[in-house]
Amino acid sequence: MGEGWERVMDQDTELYYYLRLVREFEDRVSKLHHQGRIPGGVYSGLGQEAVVVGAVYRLKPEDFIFPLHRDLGAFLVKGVDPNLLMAQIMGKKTGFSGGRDSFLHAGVLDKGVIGSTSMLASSLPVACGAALKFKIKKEPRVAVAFFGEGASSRGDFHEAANFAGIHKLPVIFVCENNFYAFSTPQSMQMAVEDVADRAAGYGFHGHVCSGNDLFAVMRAMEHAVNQARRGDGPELIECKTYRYSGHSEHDMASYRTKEELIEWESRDPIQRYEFFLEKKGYDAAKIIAETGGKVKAVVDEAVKFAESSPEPEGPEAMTEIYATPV
Amino acid sequence: MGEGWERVMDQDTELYYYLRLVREFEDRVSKLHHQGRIPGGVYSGLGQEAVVVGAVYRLKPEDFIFPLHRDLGAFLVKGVDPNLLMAQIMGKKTGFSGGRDSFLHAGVLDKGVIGSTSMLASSLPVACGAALKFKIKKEPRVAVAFFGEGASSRGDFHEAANFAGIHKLPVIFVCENNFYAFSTPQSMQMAVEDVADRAAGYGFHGHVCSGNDLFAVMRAMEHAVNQARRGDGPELIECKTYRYSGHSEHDMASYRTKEELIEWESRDPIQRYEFFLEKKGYDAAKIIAETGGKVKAVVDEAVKFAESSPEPEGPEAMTEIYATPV
Amino acid sequence: MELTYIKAINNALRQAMRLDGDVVLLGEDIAALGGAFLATEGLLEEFGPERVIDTPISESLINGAAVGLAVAGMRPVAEMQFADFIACGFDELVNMASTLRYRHGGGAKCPMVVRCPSGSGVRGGLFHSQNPEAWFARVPGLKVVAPATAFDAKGLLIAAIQDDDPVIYFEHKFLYRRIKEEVPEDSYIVPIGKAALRRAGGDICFITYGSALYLCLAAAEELEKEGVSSEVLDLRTLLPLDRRAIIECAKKTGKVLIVHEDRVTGGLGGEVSAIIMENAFEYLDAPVMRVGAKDTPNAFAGPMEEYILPNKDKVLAAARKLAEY
Amino acid sequence: MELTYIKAINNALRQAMRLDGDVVLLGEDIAALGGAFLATEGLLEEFGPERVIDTPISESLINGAAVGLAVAGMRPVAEMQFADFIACGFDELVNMASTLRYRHGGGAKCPMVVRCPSGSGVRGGLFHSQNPEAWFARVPGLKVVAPATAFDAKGLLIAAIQDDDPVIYFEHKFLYRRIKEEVPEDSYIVPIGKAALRRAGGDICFITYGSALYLCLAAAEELEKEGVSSEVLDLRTLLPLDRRAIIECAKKTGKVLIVHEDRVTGGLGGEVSAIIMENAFEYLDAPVMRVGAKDTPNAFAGPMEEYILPNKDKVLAAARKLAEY
Ligand SMILES: Cc1ncc(C[n+]2csc(CCOP(=O)(O)OP(=O)(O)O)c2C)c(N)n1
Ligand SMILES: Cc1ncc(C[n+]2csc(CCOP(=O)(O)OP(=O)(O)O)c2C)c(N)n1
Ligand SMILES: [Mg+2]
Ligand SMILES: [Mg+2]
Repeated sequence: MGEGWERVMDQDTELYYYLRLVREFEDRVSKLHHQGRIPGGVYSGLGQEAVVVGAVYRLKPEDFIFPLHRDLGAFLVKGVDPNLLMAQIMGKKTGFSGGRDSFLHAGVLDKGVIGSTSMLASSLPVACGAALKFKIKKEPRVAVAFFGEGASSRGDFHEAANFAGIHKLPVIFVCENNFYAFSTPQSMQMAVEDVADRAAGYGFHGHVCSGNDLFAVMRAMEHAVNQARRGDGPELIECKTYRYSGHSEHDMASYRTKEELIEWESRDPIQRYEFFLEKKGYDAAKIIAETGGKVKAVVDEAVKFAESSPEPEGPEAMTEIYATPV
Repeated sequence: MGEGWERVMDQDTELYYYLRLVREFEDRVSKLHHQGRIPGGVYSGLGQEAVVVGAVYRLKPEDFIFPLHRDLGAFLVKGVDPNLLMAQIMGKKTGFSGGRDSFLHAGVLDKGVIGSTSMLASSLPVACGAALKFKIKKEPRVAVAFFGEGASSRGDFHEAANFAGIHKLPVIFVCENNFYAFSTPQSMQMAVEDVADRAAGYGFHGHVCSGNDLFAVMRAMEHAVNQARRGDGPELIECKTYRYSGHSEHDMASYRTKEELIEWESRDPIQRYEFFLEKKGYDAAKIIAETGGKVKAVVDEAVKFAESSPEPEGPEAMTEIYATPV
Repeated sequence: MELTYIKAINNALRQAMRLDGDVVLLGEDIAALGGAFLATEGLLEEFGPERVIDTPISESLINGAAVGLAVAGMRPVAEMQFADFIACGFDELVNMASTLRYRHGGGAKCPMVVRCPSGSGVRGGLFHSQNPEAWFARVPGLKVVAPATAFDAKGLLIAAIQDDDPVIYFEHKFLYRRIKEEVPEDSYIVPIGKAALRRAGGDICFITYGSALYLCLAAAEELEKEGVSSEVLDLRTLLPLDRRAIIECAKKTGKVLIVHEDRVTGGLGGEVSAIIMENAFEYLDAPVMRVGAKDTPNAFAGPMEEYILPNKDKVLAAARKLAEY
Repeated sequence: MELTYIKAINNALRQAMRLDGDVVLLGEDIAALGGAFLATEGLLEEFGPERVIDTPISESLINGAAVGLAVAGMRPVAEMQFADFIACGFDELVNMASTLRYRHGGGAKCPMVVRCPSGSGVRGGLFHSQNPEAWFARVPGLKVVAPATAFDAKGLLIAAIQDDDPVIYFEHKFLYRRIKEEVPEDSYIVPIGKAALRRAGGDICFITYGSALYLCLAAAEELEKEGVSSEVLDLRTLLPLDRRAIIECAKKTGKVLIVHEDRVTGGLGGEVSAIIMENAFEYLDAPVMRVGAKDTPNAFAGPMEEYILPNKDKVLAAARKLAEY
């Protein structure tokens, strides 16, 4: 989170904290959904934690992020209050949208989190607009837009990337390539292996990295963010990763093999990070246990807050449609 | 035009005939527009004749083409009756759309010419659909879609190219890069030099050639068409060319320099072809003179036909909205 | 056989594909998965990947390719995964498909269907609840249908597939598994352009379509007990409207309540009201009234969605007002 | 100073940009060229390329980037080169811009304007003649305006730019250089949401907007000679409608003729008619009638366009029928 964030832990343990927090939060959301305590659609990002943590961790509060449906973790790392996030997901009055929309379509402007619509990739042009503002006003800020390899098929990806290239906008396109879009495998989504290959056609660099390797994502982001802040334009970072769950909580994911899942589970980003802590000489067992307790407490608290929050009143649906109603 | 076309001339002179016919036709349309004898918008393709002649000449009658606003010549080379084309442009009852729409939005299905809308690049998905039909039905036909470098910025280009790549569709994307989209120079349209570079991101080949060199266009097309008919998928052919006139007949093109125009006029595709005829040992002067007479006669006749054709009746506007009105 | 609404759609697709080898399906996740709602379940297995085609996430491509397939001689049925996403493929429908025949002076046709799972009441929030039919029901060259029963779901879909014009087919998610009825096994057609009188009565008339039909039927039953006899007209086709049936209804009862789930402002109700105004003014004993969703996005939270959407009580309250007028 | 409609737009942009450094323009060919209709002529020279931004041919990007600029604190004014092309950037307006504030629970705003040169009567054919306002005038979260005079063109544009919500601004191509009037040099506002009574009278009332205003005014003058006194209400804002003014008009005259250039079916007239039905039924001496374009694409050929579009004679014929009712 960089400046403005109360740094109670050193970076190595803080990163671990976020990885675990995101996983705990995702996991809990899934469970609550299955128990009927969260309504609407839920899209688990379990297994993809290193992407959102790595992409957001070093951003500044004034930077903008544009998360999509599987980027719950991005909200948390950007400093959004877990209580409010859980309330948003439950459609409570205390959520960012006050119950007006579900799950992750809401945003929190003062944390630099801009909400999306469901229409995949439609937030990429919006991210370009924000980045254009940063450029016009000579502010050293960046806009970071997330999207899946499936969303990359939409025309909006193309129009946004093209525009970003022309104006060398301070925008970073983070593609979470988890090889499936709902049931559709990548081979039916595109005829190439790497979405990143498309960046060349827009006049900027496309970088491929392991999305299950936190350091790989962070290094790629560091390079891209510095370049963007310098005014040297956009970058596309493609993070190869995998979602452990189905597309949504309703999806049994029968279109993929158990072997494939196991292969990816053995590349788990959190376990990998735990090896790192160990190799670096930390008392890993202790950190793991302590962090586990901490994130559980945070998520317990969030659930408590959200569940005890009131539902919005029906007529509130008629408010905040306009900033200046006629 | 290949089979089905009455080949009254040998190929060398026939190609010359088409180049001249397109130029004469374009030229006349501009003149008639300035005289107020053609209403609506007119977009001259003067200077770009080698692209449409080269791209269409060897296609078969059953192949489909998808021309855009500057591709008047494509209609002629695909075998559309010049009289009817002129009537279409004048909005007469005898035009393909019977006066319903202007200029080049109309199509002639039995000649394999599918009309576009004004919305640039929106015909590329349609071309993919037609190509998909050819593939499903195992017909050795191709769909050839034209678009400018400006149109390549639209999302539809991306969605179409991506789909064509996945399914290895028999579609050929012919990009007429004339360096301007209305007043917008290529550098403000994209951050790359060649639109063709984008093809790699869709899993097929992008080829750049001189659009003022008829043989270069034909050779590129021959390769792409053969590949497509074999089932080996799409290709993007980018033809670098230049329009001599403004964007439309209303546009003085003050955004470009006289020097640039002269440079391109000195690369004139027709003069270049006349050198070829000479080098090959033809009696070029004779062919030039005879062809000039022929095309003038054809266009004179087209103008006569169109001008003597009736205007549609008002109430005809209410017909052909539906194939099966309720 | 007894079929749910969604199974009737599935059955219609199967029958149409069996009857005509030129019918092909395209959309996101429709092949192996059978679609997000299983509307195309089992069709890949029966007809193979050349006729049940998974597409990338490219709504404009889907709709545009359907036009291309159609003009080349096929009968494509495209699916929007949710009706809401039709906004991403809007141009290909309102400009390309709708004018294809017109631009070709009648020399080409565009027989295609776009299936759109639409509607609220399923806690879908802003972008999985929309009723976008009014955007299309004003575009000449398109036809728009919205079946409310399983029988119509099948018959209108087959009619749409066999029709030579582009048809936007709005199927209602709320009805998918909630209604079930006897549906003929064989292929049959419900004609495009014809409304259905679901109930005859003399005092007031409900004009409705889609899931709102059931609110009207429930209200009509309640009113019956109160001694008010009501008629319920299910429009079924939204473009072109069955003007004759609408006008007849209005003339007969003199009191019309239009009910749809779509928002009131800019919804189809305004058009229907104006048609009655222009053609049955002298017969009206009370103003034509409209009940529909409130003029706000389709909010997510339970109390909000309830507040926004029409329901039996809201319909009944308006109907009573009308009856007493 | 005396300004044409298009010069009034140009002047409004200039004044708004002078007053507020956060106002930026984006669109195709708007910088060096000054736009296809010269609406932005001279603005590049005065404000530089960082505030007058030429875009690629990417309508979705244009509208989406406007949202991004707005949420980041700017006041973008986007231009569609022709209103017809708005279909290519539809989703970013009806889904993204319209719900931005709502999705952020009021914690963000989206002050942006999309200028759309719209309208027929200029031999534009199917795709350079459209009146797409009704697509947007049903989307909560958007505001929609359509000025008919040079004075309003300026005042409504400045109001739209200063408004904190997304405003779709339909300017009529036919009026660009055909009307001219005294327009104040300084910045001023025509309030969004307020209709204007262009003429007062007691026998019948025209409700209209955009270029059709002039047909109504001409018809009203003619009727005057025939002893019929008529009122002309120019809506100016199409979402939200000035319901009070509409209802008042209807109550006062009892006879309303709605006139717009857009097609009748699914046009705004239906909504206006229904509002009157619901709120002034008892006052009506005749059915509210509608005159608009025929239900067909905007055909190109002269006799066709003439046949399709409303004109003074068609308006007059309907008005006489209404007056005699
Ligand atoms: C424009 C649009 N079309 C379809 C959908 C339905 N949909 C929601 S998520 C999804 C798959 C997305 O795949 P991808 O972009 O790879 O992201 P992932 O879910 O794999 O993280 C689809 C098809 C949508 N939300 N928006
Ligand atoms: C979607 C869309 N946006 C804008 C326009 C307006 N327009 C017509 S032609 C043109 C320039 C096209 O440039 P290019 O594609 O390079 O083709 P060229 O005219 O150079 O042949 C523009 C902006 C349009 N027709 N369609
Ligand atoms: Mg994916
Ligand atoms: Mg060009």
